[in-house]
Amino acid sequence: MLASEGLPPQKEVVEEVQAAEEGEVDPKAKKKEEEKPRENGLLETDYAKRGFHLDVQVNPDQVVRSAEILDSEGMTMEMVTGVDWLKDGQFEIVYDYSFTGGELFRVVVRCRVDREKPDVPTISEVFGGANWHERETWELFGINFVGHPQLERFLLPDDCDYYPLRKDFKL
Amino acid sequence: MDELIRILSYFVGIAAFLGLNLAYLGWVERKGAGHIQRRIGPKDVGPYGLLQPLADGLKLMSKQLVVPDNADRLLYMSAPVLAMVATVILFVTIPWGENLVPREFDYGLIMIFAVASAAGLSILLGGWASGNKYSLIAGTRAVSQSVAFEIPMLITAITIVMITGTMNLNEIIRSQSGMFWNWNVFALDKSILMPISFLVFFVCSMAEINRAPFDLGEAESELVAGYITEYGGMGFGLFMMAEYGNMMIGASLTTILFLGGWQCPFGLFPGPHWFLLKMYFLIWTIVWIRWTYPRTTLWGLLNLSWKYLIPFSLVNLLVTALFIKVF
Amino acid sequence: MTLLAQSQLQETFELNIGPQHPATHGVLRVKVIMDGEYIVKAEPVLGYIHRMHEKMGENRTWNQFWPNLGRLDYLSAIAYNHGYAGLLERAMGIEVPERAEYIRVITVELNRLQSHLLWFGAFILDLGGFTPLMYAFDEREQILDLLESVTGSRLTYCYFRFGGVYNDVDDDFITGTRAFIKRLRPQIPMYHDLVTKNVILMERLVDIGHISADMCRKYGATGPVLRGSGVNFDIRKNEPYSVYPELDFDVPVYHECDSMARYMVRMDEMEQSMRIIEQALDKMPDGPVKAEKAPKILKPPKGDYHFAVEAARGTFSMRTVSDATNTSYRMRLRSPTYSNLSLFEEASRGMLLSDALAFMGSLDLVIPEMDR
Amino acid sequence: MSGYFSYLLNGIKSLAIGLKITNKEFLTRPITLQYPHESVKMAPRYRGHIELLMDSETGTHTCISCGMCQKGCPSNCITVKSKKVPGVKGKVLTAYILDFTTCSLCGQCVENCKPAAIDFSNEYNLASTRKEDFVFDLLQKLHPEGVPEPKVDPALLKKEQEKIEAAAKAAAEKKEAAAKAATEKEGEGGEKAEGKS
Repeated sequence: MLASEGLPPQKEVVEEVQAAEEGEVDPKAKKKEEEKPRENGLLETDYAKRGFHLDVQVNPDQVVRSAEILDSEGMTMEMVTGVDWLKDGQFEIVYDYSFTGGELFRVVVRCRVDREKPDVPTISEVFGGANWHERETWELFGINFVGHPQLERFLLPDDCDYYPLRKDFKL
Repeated sequence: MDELIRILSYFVGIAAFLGLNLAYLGWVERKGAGHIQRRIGPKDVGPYGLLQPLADGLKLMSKQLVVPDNADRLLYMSAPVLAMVATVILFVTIPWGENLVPREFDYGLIMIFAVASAAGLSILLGGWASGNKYSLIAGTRAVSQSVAFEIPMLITAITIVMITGTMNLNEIIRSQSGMFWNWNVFALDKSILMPISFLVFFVCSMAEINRAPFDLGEAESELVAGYITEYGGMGFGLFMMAEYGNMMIGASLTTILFLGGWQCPFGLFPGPHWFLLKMYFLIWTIVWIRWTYPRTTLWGLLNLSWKYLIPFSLVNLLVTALFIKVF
Repeated sequence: MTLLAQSQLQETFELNIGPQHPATHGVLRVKVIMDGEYIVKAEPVLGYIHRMHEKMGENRTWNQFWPNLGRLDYLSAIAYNHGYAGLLERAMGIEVPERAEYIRVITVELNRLQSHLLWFGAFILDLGGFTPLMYAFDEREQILDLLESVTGSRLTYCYFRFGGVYNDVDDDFITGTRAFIKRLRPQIPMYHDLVTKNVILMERLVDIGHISADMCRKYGATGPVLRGSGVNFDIRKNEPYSVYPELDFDVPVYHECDSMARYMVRMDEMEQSMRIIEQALDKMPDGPVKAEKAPKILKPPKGDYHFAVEAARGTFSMRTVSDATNTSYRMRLRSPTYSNLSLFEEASRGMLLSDALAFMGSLDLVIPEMDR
Repeated sequence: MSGYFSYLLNGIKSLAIGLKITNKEFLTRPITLQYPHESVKMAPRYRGHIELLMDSETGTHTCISCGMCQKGCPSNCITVKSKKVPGVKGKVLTAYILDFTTCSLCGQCVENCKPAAIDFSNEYNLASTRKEDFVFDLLQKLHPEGVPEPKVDPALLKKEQEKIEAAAKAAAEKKEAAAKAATEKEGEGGEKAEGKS
């Protein structure tokens, strides 16, 4: 299912990603390690089961580069969101990319940051649409997108002082 | 003494006629819109909703007149009155029948154009004095609109004056006597472009009275309600009534200039009923058009005026002059 | 007076369109800085109807999240139902009976039809034409009656279930749908005569609101907005799900990139939806409408899942992170108009106010879906 | 120049076609349904608020008070209250309270109901100015003239009474053995007896 258009970025990302020696991890091997946060690297996933083809984990400083690579390949930024891994003390920022120019190809880029200091560079300069998604993620998780032009309250009221999607925010 | 009685009776007559019309044109519009849109329109108040205007009027009158905080109080209150006054004054000049005219002016046409400009002024005033940005935009739009459309409208009116040689409205009607091909709209012997000239005039009059598709001043999906955004109660009511009044004026003027006023199409028994028939037909056309078309933009409107209406009316003027000189 | 003085000083003024405004169709606010009638900057402000559906997804069980799907995009709620059903079916590997899939497709397409019909009416209303709205509502009412007879609701559908649908369709629905399509077919040329070919409408839509394909890509715009910019992308074709691969339909694409192109895409999509419904009605097999082996207690295996469907406004995709419990660990709803509207700020620069509102109408906004 | 005139002519033609269409519609009958005076027949599957279904055999509902509807409800709008009546199998429903203000009509309760005791009603004419009017007791709605007493099965009653007596006897025996432990076990024993019956 891997489109030829999508293939080059993987390799590049792998080179960019320092954990290239991990290479393509066998999904079975991943299952065993599931308890620990995943290492940086690139996974090919079963589309029929998961809904995306490529699963990439990068360091925060590689986020912008990965966005640029995917942009040059003509991919679309579909959404940016976060996941709060309270147990690991980390936030995961998930970027969904898809290819709308031909045969569908979905890439997920993940990036983990420390929960205490959740700083991630913004990709809103590469993808304009990430502006709103990052703003929303900042608002709901408190993840700070460094360099974002407008980190202001968006969906929530101006005076709210909590991050509703954090796991330690109980209803 | 006779003169006084005449003035008084005309005043009472116009007031009654106008009041009835303004109320029931609203009903006609709502009922017509309803049927055009596959629904019924007002029906519960009275038979066929005929008492609806009364109910509307009572409701509007019972409402508090609210003046917004940053409105200019005096101008805000006077704008709807100005709109209504201008409309009522215009009725003085309309010759409903050969002898049924409140005051026959030798320069009736000029009188109408002069006073009708005040209607545009009232919109600007209402829009500006409301202290609302939507209203302000509406006011500016209304002014540029009336400036743009007054030019072709006047030029077209001038061609009629050239043909008939008078500005007396009754005289203009008299000159169209006989069968309906003597009406100015069909008078191809006077000027070959007469039907076009009629269309130009009708479109201009629609634009002048801010009716859809030229209702830029009121544009409810853009400017909420335009210049009447801040008005409630009878302030709003007066604006609405003035709109229907202007509609009547526009239709009457078109009737007088092009459709032979109170003349019968077959040259028999002329009288006010023919005038009213023609006027109501035009009013219905205006209503019909409103519920059919989307709204133009300011640019579309100015394009129409400058690219089509003004050149056409100028050409028309030249052609008419040629016809008068040659034939 | 202050107004005039202000505008003289700054030469621009700020106008708040909304949160209550006829053209925003809901509680959207657009902060506009205007220079005369020209827009210098238009910044949408969201959140007036924000309900935090994503947090609700973390607190409710998988089954309890169903009604939320009907309350996101209230105009194409069944497509959202489809997205959620597909997500969990993918995660748990549930096989859906074929009849159920056909019923899903029929109801989704009927829903898309009614959504486009309402959009059509509301869009012309934005442009100042009132009458087409009523005609569109007349047709839409028929669809709502049909959908009501099978789903029980008229607007906030909660009809799909994991592994099938809530209940089977009856013969009345099938004959009613066929009759309705027969009735709607000639209406669409009438709309084209009344509205599309109207010179006033053409003036208002042609070359207004230009969005290039690259801009769509950068902002993640999907659906008719993307197809109006000349990109042939439809989840139903490009990432086929359900029984769409077995049905023959075209994806309307227009290359003009303007409001008219988006309008035409939606009008043509209505025709295609009718085609799909007719084919699906013909092909629909008998059988169960719910997977027999569908587990009662849902605990999808650990991991994250993604599923996208083509809703009436574009790609609606759901991403969930499951920790193998009966609630989701993280539920993410990607609503199409959120991305579609995000390009408004860039695309509306320098536009006339009335054009900008027409442009906004051509994006087909549904506010509850955007705010989630 | 020809473009100028053809554009104008096409424009006028398109406007005339529009007028023709609206004129046709004006002359056709309106389709309005005068709602309060006439109303449509509701589809049988229309989802109104839920109601307890009348079982023609027993003359009352078939609810077994299992509480699955309450558990499955996403918006917590159902409260099932029941009690144990001696001589009746299972628990007896005393109140089925539906807070319709929060109901989202999703159908989870109807789906979860094993004995199919509840279903959607066809009622849509609900209007009130008070919130309290939308909190119904469905049991009261089913039996407006008063909830009938549950039918007591004499054999079951006898059995139960015997059981209770036996339990009491056993408890009394145990009480003799150890006072503290006996009191605790009495409670459990009583409950168990109820559960079994």
